[in-house]
Amino acid sequence: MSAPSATASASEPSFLVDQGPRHGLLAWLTTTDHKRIGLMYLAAMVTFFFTGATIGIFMRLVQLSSLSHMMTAQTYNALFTVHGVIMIFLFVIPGLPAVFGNFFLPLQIGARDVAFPRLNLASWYFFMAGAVLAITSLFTGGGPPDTGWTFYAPFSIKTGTNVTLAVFAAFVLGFSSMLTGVNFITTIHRMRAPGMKWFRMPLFCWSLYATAWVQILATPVLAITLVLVILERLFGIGIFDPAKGGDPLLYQHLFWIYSHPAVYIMILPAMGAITEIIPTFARRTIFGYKAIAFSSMAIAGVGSLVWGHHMFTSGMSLTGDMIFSLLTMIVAVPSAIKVFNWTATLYKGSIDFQPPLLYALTFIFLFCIGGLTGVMQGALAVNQHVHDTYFIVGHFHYVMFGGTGIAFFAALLYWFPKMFGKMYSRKVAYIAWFPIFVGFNMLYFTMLVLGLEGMPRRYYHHLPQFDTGHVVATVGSWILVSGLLILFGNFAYALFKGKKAGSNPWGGPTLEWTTASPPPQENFATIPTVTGPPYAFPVEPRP
Amino acid sequence: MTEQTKSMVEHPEESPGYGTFVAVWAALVVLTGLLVFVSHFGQKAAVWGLLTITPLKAGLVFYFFMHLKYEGPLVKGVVFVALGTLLIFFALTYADVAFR
Amino acid sequence: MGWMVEASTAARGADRVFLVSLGISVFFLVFITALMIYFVIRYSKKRHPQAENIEGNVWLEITWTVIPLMVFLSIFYYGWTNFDYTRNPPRDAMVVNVLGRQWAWSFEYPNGKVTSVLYAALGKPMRLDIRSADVIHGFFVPAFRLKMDAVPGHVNTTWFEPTRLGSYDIECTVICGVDHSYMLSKVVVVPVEEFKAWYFGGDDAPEPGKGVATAKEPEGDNSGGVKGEVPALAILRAKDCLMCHSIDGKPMVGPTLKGLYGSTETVVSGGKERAVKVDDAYLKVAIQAPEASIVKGYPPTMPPAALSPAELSQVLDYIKSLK
Amino acid sequence: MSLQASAHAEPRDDFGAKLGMWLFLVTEMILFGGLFIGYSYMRSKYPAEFHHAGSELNATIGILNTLVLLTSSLTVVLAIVSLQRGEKGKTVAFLGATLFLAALFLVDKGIEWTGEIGRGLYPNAPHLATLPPGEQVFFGLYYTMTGLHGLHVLAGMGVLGWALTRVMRGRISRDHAVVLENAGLYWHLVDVIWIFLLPLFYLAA
Ligand code: HEA
Ligand code: HEA
Ligand code: HEC
Ligand code: CUA
Ligand SMILES: [Cu+2]
Repeated sequence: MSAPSATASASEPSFLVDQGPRHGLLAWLTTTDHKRIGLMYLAAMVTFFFTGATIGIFMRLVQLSSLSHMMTAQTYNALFTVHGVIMIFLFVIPGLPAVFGNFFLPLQIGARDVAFPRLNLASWYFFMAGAVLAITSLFTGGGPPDTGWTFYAPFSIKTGTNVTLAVFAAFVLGFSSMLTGVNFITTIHRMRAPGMKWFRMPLFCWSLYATAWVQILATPVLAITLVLVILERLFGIGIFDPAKGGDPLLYQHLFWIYSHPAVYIMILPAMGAITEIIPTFARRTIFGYKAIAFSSMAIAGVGSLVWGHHMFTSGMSLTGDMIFSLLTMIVAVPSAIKVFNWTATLYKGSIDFQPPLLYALTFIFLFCIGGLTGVMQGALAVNQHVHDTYFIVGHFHYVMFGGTGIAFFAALLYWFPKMFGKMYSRKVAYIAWFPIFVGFNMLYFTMLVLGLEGMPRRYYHHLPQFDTGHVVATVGSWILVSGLLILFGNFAYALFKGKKAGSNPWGGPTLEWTTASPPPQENFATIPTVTGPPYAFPVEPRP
Repeated sequence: MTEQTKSMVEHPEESPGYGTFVAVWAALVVLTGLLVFVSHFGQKAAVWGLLTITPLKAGLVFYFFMHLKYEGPLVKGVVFVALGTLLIFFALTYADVAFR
Repeated sequence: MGWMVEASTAARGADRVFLVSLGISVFFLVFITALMIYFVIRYSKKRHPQAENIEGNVWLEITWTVIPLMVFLSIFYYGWTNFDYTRNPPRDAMVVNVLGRQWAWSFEYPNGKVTSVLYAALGKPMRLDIRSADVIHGFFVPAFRLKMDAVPGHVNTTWFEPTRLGSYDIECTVICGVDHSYMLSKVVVVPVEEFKAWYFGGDDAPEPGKGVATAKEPEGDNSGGVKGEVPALAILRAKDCLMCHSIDGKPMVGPTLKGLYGSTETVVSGGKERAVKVDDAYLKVAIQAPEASIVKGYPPTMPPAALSPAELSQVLDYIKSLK
Repeated sequence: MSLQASAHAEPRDDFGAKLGMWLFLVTEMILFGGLFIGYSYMRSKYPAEFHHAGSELNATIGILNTLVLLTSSLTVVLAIVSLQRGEKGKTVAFLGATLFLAALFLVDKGIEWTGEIGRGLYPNAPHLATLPPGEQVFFGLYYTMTGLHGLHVLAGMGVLGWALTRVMRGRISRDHAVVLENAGLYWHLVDVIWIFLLPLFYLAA
């Protein structure tokens, strides 16, 4: 490897060992170490994911039959709202940047920490505060919100449920996301190791950089929109309330100005993680480094221009419809560029087919389905039919779960040995893949078909003609669950009983693999000096 | 810190004295007066005043009070990106509003 | 799309756009997946021990930027032309005012007839001016590939021209409260003559479409009751009471009206629970100012009913008769 | 381990701190930007009503407050100049003046709001409900935007007050100026936002 040979001396204790004056839980809760904060996010996020997923399973049970009465309609409406809010705001948006970004951004650019370590900890507290508020909103006031995660006015200002608190929770979570963005941009500009030029940065860092910009440029719009909803509910300011001259479409514009870019906050870091995994296991340099780096920035940029594609049937002007549909098509191009470059990176490699690669390729497949359905519904004539049906539900589960979710698993499989110094069972990781893949497609592909047939989303009760499809999907969800349980069981087992992993079990080329597993508190004994590109193969064997 | 980032740190140390800022302040006050004056000539003039004088005032604050004049390209770029983004948000919202 | 009915001119266009974009998508998906699998096998560690470091190729990058761009832009254009069609109603279209409200649709024809099922004549364009009385609803007819939201404060317009006789689902697609998923209705497409007979006929003209596939009547509507009660029942149906109330004892969105009179029940008013005996006075309030006291266990969602005094007394008598 | 801890202390990065502050200001600009989008959306929908409702506001107080805030911006920037010249006494005085002006602004604002609320011009007021819809929206926006701005003034006072105590204790000095500079940046942004609010609401008529 032409890049650094800096190593941490084996004697240094890892960051998992308390080194300050405080010990135990307290040491974790007051830490400013980016790695510990990353792990704290991980713990929180896995919990939220399972909570949200369990709710998803319940929703599937309701849909088993058109006569199902296992819960009231009100409960069902609350469930999909809470499921959406948890999955979006507590899992996929913060997901990769907060966990792997925090942990690996400083390691990959050869820094000791992020630019503002204390702000970083504060972000975690904001995140947890938001989560606590979100949970509180379920049990207080008028009960859990029933508006869907989109909180469309004027329903959200009229319903008696506890929208105010839920929306405030999302506001606090947005704050956390914004501060993380500020932190990462500053870190990337200021903390790169000597010789780490912009085009020597690993592509994961590029994707985080692009994400961070979206975070600070789009999130404030959500914040103010949510504030307006709260004021509307508390004081009746009338901006979204048609009875007072307000306009519900203004709400939709403001909401999607944030929430469309937010989907790229979800997917960009995921793409970044995939970009790390593929060259490592292809044992060759990435194909089209600059194309991938620029396409991240392009997605972030153009992604801010397409929000109107969620409003094609809302009565937006025809000109608006046309412009937003056109821009939607353009934003798909950089994603296509990435897919082609990933595929090309496999060409003439020397492929070591390990679990992370399997999951990464699965990501590409599922993301392509999600992305291509996205393009289809971006076409106006098609959107008019599939908007707010299960086709949309299928689309976004493919991109969010098949995309970001699977990428999250792939990243965990890839970096787990570095984070914990333990290796999981690779065989079990392969075994888990089958039910995940089969169940996933049974569940969500069926949703695409249901949507085409005209099954609207957010329906407690479906018409009898959709029974078959719903049964298939529900069975799929059980298969999926079994796979996920195997996968996470495997991690849990490895955490306690796993074999020790070396500092570079995969032969990875980037800086994080040059330090010990798990890394020492200071990351590197001496700050490395970078002399070459990030994906330089073959990797020199290390002692 | 890399070589290139170091160069960005260097911004002219000799910052201007009290006089410059008082002058800027005076300009701001004059512009405010102008804005108020202009807005007496009906709706149209008020809107034009709003669209021209106000950004000018904001620009003065940014440029001098907030030291943008003395910052390197990075900070200038950050502000530029923010304003550009806002402009785009406006423009695309108007793609809907203006053609209803 | 054999299993999916195309029942309007726009449906055919929309499906064609869909099939074209589906074809393109399947092609690219299969292509990329096959390539990935091939590479993984062909260049596995065993078969290809020494990797080649290829850093990129400008021409390839340009190719796979420009080709997808072209493909995407043509999908856009194709989709746009068909969409534009559904947003520009012909001048001779009949204009029907569609009103969405929690949780029912109603349709007002130019001659003042109001229905809860949309009747349309085969081959005749019909323009819909869609409004909402409360929150946002979505007017969706899958068989027409047609969707338009009902947004309070706005009038959204769309149109269709049915090409097939039959009765098709209308669904609400925007979450609008508890009974969002029950906010259903039908479009009944009938031959022109039948439509005319109903449209120009008097108030007692037979509802069209009885010969066609049966339009699903609102549940609980057993209108074949005793003769003398029919006018009151007609009022209940016309005012959409039957969307939420049954007269056969089955609880729906709201409590059933059967056996209501004279019973004692718990209501919540001003945050406090109290027991009331259902008499005329209570019923009057319950119907005209429903938000004043809410029957325990039900959502506070009943809209105040606009009934004339005469209608009200008819309805009250009718409720009394429902033992 | 103590060695480790000291190794952890990165060299101080003033420019990094300033960059971070600017990025934070970007979020503030966009936050208010969202409101400005809402304002212009509604104004293009109800031009006449906005025109009329604007005349209900007290333009004199608005203009006065503009002058107050502009001056407070000046005093902050002068405080920074004096800090860089090592004139601690002046710095303290300028910051004190800023805080005074900020408080004055809030008092003015309070008087103004009280007046309008007294005339029944506030959200959910029975009188407001009788006005045309566009005017109701105008007042909704007016209270939201000036209220949010007022909160920012309060926050700015907090930050500047804290900076003031640090100047007095010598924690902020010629060589440790970045905290005060950042506090100043924040204050100027609050000023800039007001510069926009003035014509939008008070001079709209
Ligand atoms: C991770 C999240 C994520 C991502 C990445 C995307 C990506 C995309 N999304 Fe999706 N979307 C959501 C999450 C996401 N979306 C969510 C949550 C909703 C619903 C919100 C709600 O209402 O609740 C939604 C809704 C949504 C809608 C609105 C539907 C409606 O309600 O009517 C539309 C419409 O245009 C859309 C389009 C797209 C497009 C064009 C992309 C593109 O970026 C995709 C680009 C990718 C590819 C195109 C695939 C790879 C490319 C190739 C293989 C090249 C070859 C292909 C060709 C040449 C054709 N999305
Ligand atoms: C990343 C995001 C994400 C993920 C991963 C998922 C995962 C799942 N979702 Fe999600 N979904 C959304 C985001 C996501 N969803 C969003 C944003 C909406 C829109 C909400 C709205 O309309 O407002 C939505 C809506 C939505 C609907 C539509 C509701 C409707 O419109 O009527 C349905 C219906 O079936 C559904 C189902 C599921 C299922 C079955 C899973 C499954 O994949 C889950 C898999 C199951 C598991 C992973 C469970 C494994 C473990 C256990 C069961 C054990 C539990 C153990 C402990 C708790 C200790 N989701
Ligand atoms: C959108 C649904 C809906 C419609 C339409 C509706 N109701 Fe109701 N109604 C309810 C609900 C829900 C309740 C129970 C909550 C309450 O008391 O307000 C209710 C309660 C009542 C009650 C009191 C019942 C009791 O048990 O005390 C009466 C009487 C009644 N409705 C009559 C009518 C009449 C007459 C109409 C038509 C003119 C009508 N409703 C239309 C939903 C509806
Ligand atoms: Cu009406 Cu959903
Ligand atoms: Cu989108």
